[in-house]
Amino acid sequence: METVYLIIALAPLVGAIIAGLFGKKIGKTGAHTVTILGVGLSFGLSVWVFVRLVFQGMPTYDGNVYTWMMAGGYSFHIGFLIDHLSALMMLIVTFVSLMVHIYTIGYMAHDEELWPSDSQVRSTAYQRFFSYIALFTFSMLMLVMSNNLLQLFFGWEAVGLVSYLLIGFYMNKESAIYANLKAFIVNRVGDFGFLLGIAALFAYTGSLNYEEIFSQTGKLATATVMLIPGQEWSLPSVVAILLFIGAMGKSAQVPLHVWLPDSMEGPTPISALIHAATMVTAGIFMVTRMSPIYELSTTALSLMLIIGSIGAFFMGLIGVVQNDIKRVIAFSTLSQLGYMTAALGASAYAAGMFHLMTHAFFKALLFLAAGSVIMAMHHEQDIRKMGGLRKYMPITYVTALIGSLALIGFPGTSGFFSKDSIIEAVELSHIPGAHFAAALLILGVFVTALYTFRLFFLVFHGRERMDAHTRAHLHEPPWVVTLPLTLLALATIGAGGVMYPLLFGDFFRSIYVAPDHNVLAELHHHFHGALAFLIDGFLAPPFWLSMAGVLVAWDVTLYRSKLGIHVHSRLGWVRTILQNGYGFDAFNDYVFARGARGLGRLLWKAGDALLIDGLIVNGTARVIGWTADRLRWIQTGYVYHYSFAMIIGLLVLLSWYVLR
Amino acid sequence: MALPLAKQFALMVPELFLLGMICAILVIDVFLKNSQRNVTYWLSQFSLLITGILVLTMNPGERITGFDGAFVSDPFSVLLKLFVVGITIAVFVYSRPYMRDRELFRGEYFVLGLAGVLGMMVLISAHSLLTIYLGLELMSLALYAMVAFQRDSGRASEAAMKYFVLGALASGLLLYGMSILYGLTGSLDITRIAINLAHSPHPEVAVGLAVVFIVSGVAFKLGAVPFHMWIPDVYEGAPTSVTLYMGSVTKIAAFAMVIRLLAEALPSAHIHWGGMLELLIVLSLAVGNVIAIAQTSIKRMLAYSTISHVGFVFMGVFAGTDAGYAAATYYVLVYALMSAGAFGMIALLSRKGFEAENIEDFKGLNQRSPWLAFMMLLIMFSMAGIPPTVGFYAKLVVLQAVVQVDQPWLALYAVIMSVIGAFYYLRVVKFMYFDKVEEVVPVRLKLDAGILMSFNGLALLALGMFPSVLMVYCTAAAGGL
Amino acid sequence: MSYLQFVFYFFSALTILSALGMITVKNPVHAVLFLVFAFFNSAALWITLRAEFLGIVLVLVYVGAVMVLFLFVVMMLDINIAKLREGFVRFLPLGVIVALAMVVELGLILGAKYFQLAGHPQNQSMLPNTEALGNVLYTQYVYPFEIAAVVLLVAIIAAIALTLRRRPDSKYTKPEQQIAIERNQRVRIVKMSAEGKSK
Amino acid sequence: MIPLSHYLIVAAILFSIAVAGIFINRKNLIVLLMCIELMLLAVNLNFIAFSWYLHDLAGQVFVFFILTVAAAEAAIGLAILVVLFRNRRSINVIDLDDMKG
Repeated sequence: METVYLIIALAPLVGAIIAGLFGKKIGKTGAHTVTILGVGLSFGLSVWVFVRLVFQGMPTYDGNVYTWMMAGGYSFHIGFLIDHLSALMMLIVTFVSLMVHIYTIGYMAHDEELWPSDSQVRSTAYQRFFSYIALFTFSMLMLVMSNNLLQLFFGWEAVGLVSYLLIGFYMNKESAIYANLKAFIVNRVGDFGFLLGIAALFAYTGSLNYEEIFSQTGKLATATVMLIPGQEWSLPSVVAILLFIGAMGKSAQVPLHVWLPDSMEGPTPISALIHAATMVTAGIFMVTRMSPIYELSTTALSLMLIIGSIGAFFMGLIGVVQNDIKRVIAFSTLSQLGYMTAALGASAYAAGMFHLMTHAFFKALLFLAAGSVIMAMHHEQDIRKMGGLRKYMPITYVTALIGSLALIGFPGTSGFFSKDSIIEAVELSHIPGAHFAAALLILGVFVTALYTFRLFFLVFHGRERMDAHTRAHLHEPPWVVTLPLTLLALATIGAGGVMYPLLFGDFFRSIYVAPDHNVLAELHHHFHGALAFLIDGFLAPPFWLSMAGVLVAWDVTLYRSKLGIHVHSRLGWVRTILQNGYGFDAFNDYVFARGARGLGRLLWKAGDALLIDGLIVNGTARVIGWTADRLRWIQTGYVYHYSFAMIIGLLVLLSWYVLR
Repeated sequence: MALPLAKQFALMVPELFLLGMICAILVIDVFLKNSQRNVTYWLSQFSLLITGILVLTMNPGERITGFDGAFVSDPFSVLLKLFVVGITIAVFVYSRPYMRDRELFRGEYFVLGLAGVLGMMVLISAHSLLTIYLGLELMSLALYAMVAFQRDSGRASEAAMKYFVLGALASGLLLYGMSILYGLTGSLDITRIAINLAHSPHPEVAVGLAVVFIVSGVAFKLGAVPFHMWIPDVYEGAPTSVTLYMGSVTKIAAFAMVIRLLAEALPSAHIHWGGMLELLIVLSLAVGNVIAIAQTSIKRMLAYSTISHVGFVFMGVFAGTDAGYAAATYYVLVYALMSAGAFGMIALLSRKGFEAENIEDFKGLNQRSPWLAFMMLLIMFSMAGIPPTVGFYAKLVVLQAVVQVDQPWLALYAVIMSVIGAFYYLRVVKFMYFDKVEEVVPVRLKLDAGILMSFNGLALLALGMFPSVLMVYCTAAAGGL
Repeated sequence: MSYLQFVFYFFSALTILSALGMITVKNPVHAVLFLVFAFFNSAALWITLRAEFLGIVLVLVYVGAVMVLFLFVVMMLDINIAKLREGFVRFLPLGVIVALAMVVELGLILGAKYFQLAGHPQNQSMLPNTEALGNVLYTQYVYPFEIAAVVLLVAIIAAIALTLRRRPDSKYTKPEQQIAIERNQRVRIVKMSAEGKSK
Repeated sequence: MIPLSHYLIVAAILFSIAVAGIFINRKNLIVLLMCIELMLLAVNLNFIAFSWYLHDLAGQVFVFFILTVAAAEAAIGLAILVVLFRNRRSINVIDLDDMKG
């Protein structure tokens, strides 16, 4: 089996290397063939592993394949832990990735047109893109298949790297470079916490292997750490919060969420794969993986609950006022990630993972549909300039409808099952902050429906607001685009009902939930089969709230489209606040960015002057540079000074160590 | 104990072979015309290659001493000899075009170079004070002559003179220490000295006296502050091909001397030399890293960087544990690789009538040759200790060894100093990648040198990713001391 | 004071004085001569320690060859002596202080009781010093002996490589060509009509 | 009898004189080379004295090799000196400052 796992992880890497290094030689067709073959192989094997593991009862695999280094009694390995959790993640990652690969053939076909004609990288942009997404798949697989924190961290950084490369894919666009930088810096903040958390765990348990760490939870539970003299803090809380800070960066939780909307600068398939379906859920996955640690700290759980629910509600609100099709979906992603985090906070890890899976399908679907629209609209992304596309793009229309229904949790779709179970789990939770969180999550349902269908109606229904030239060229994209849409739509409908059982029982054996936190078990008591759940769903408040949301959306966009303007003028300030994203960006700009820029300029000047002409102007570097210049004088060039230094050194050693 | 004489000679077959080849090359070279000098070159490379193979095949796999304890063959010596021979091959490859352009491509250069290698091998296998001294002198004499080899260069002869005077002074200090050690223990044999010091009481002060002089002597050869002053001047003044030679392989041999003298002969005096090394480490890290920042000549910059790396090597020795010796061995081997690459790059970029010795000469290297620029990037990253290059791992194991003997402050200090040091390495990278040159002179690169440089650079990356490949041998070497 | 003690102090004093002389005199030729003198005296000191062979080697080989080489170089290089001595006095105090500090520290250690071992050495072997050395040199110390040979070889190569200069413009005769000369290459018999007698 | 330490102290004095000579002398490189010879002489005296008082021949053997090496060293040192003089027309120590900093 070890070989199979290695093939799963390495097949995309091989594809990436071939496409990246020999892109010019093998051409476009060669590049996408080789990467799709690689990812396809991984997907096939992942399905096989999943089936063997889940349905045929193959035991969990936990083993090391290579000893990376042995140092001072500690050893660091590269190894795989393949249980239900990672098998599910592998399935999601390879499936969505495969869909995106196929889709990209169509989406990027005419990508050169977006590059300036004198750009050097223009000719290989297509191959480069395929190389990147295959590389991403490899990194993500390493992340989820890892059996230790070091390898997880490696994958974590590697997916981050690919993400930055892709956000800044159009390197001649200034906004892309800015977004790229923003994502980089914000993620560094998160990674810093993450690294500290790993280091703390390593310091206390002496290992980075999950198995070995979790075997010491008993010891960890009572351990305390003194960060500030006189203040003893519970070690599990410190570790859990530090690790969660890492998750906040990667999974874009408030307040480290600011990079995600801007990351939409990258090509749309990337938004689907990396910034919606897989990479951003790495934080959720990591917390789930570390559940035995999180269960030791109510503080950390409570924090996650509150941060998650705040994100779920307030980020959704921002989505209501966005006009860029991709940004609306991006804020929706933030909101949904909030739901997942809240589920984790309520100890409903399985529900979080379930929502992660369904979200991966329907959000990828929505993004790809949006991409299809963008393609048809000649890279116009403003929804106010769309409308009535239903006629021209029937397949996109139907699949987008399925995706939207799933997103708002319409009973029967996969989103319904996962989101409803999260809401109910949070309602049942006793962790501090649960009531607050539950209220926000339920209100969030209304907001979700509002922004989703506002987008949907504006794009596909109503008056055709595009110019004549665009309208003349509107058509359904080629099959490489519609095939992934269809497949994802099928997954979106089917996944909910089929996979529902994984919520309960011991599907995720590696997840540990403390008995008094186990809300899902409680939920299980109320559960009488999927059908009953479905019927209940029609009667529950979330359904009515979402229907109200759809109605309002219909009302303001189609029925009384003037009303929108009216409301805008009355409640302009609300809109301003929302459009500015509660001022997070402005705040960051003023405090961090400007402060950091100031600091950066200081260091830059020092560094630059030092780097460029060897003279030092500013800051610490100046002191060092000054010292360096002074110390240089010692080196006079005279032999007698040199020998004098040697003899003085000798005398000092002699006097100090011998005659003391 | 005493092996038959034939078996004793069998231990040193590689050295004997090399000596035979030196004599043969010396004679053959006389009959060659200037245009046939390549024959000498290939003969030298062939000798080194066979010597390396002999070292491998004659490896006893255990610790055996011969010639009344004057010669030892152990895993440590085999590992170090292999690196010395291998890196010397690379050094000769890198320096061939450079020497040819400057009319230095003469038989004596290779004879002296090979004699130096012989000296290093003797030094690495030395197991008595006498053979340590003779090996050291054999190596140093060849080096003095090589530095002065560019006879019409004032700077080269100035560098040679400085090196010679200070080197002889250091030899004198070392000898004085050896004489005191001999007086205390009544033996020249390393093992007997160690046993004698450990088992019969000796006045602390007298042992300390011997240790001070010995530490001064070895500190000079490696180049630790305040015995470092020769390094920048000699590195700068010597022809780059010689700097390349003395900057890489001789450090390995000098390190072997440190291990033989301090770790093997004087383990019981660790209390003395530990403290002294600490002082040298603190000074070396500071002086090396700080002064390097103010340099404009890349040869001088690398010379100061050598000093700071020596600080790290000494940190491993300072720990005084097997893990520490293994870490120091690892570090010095990696350092030799890096420094061969860095100086080799300078030699390769130089042309007839042009020395690429200023940092500015690396401007826009990425435009001229992206691949070489990438190799230099790897080398600079490795020297700065940036993961995933091996330099990072080398620093890590050394720091770990120091932390394990309860010296976290020293480790912290070293980390801060290497952060300062990262500055000037990255400056080179900045010049290569972000500065543009008006006229792009393409780099003329021989195939063999190009392949070897790629191998050299990629080895730093590969070792960084799979550090245990080499660490295993270092641990075995340190365990077999 | 016994005879041996007298010899010891006499030669020690002379050695030290000539060493001091060496580093202080102006003329480098004098300095070399002072060093030669120091070598002679220390050879005598070595003989008081029954190291006759080394003492004689020091005089014969070292003084006879190496010091003569020094003298040769000093005289070969045309050095302006007067210029060489400027600024000497300025640095003397520092040198004296450091040297004194070193002597005191070394003396404190060496003069203390640690190195008082075997106050009455007896002549352990009946073999003459030369024979005893010869016995071990080619047996026990054959390995170092070989290395020393290589060291000398390297020194020869280095010295020649550094200093040998082939002058392209130097003129010299080739004896083999001189011998192998044929008559007709050197003498040409020219027939010419006799000149008319002047009137 | 003369105590061992007397010999050692004489050697120490010679050694110190040689060391002082190296950095007092700022003008003449040849004197530097001679100081090195003097230093080796001091070391040799040490070895011979120890050899005698320890009844061990190893010290004398060591001296034998030091003399050999010192001769070789002197030859190379003088060769470098000659090369330097040809390039610079000077053996003044102070003139040796092309490289510094």
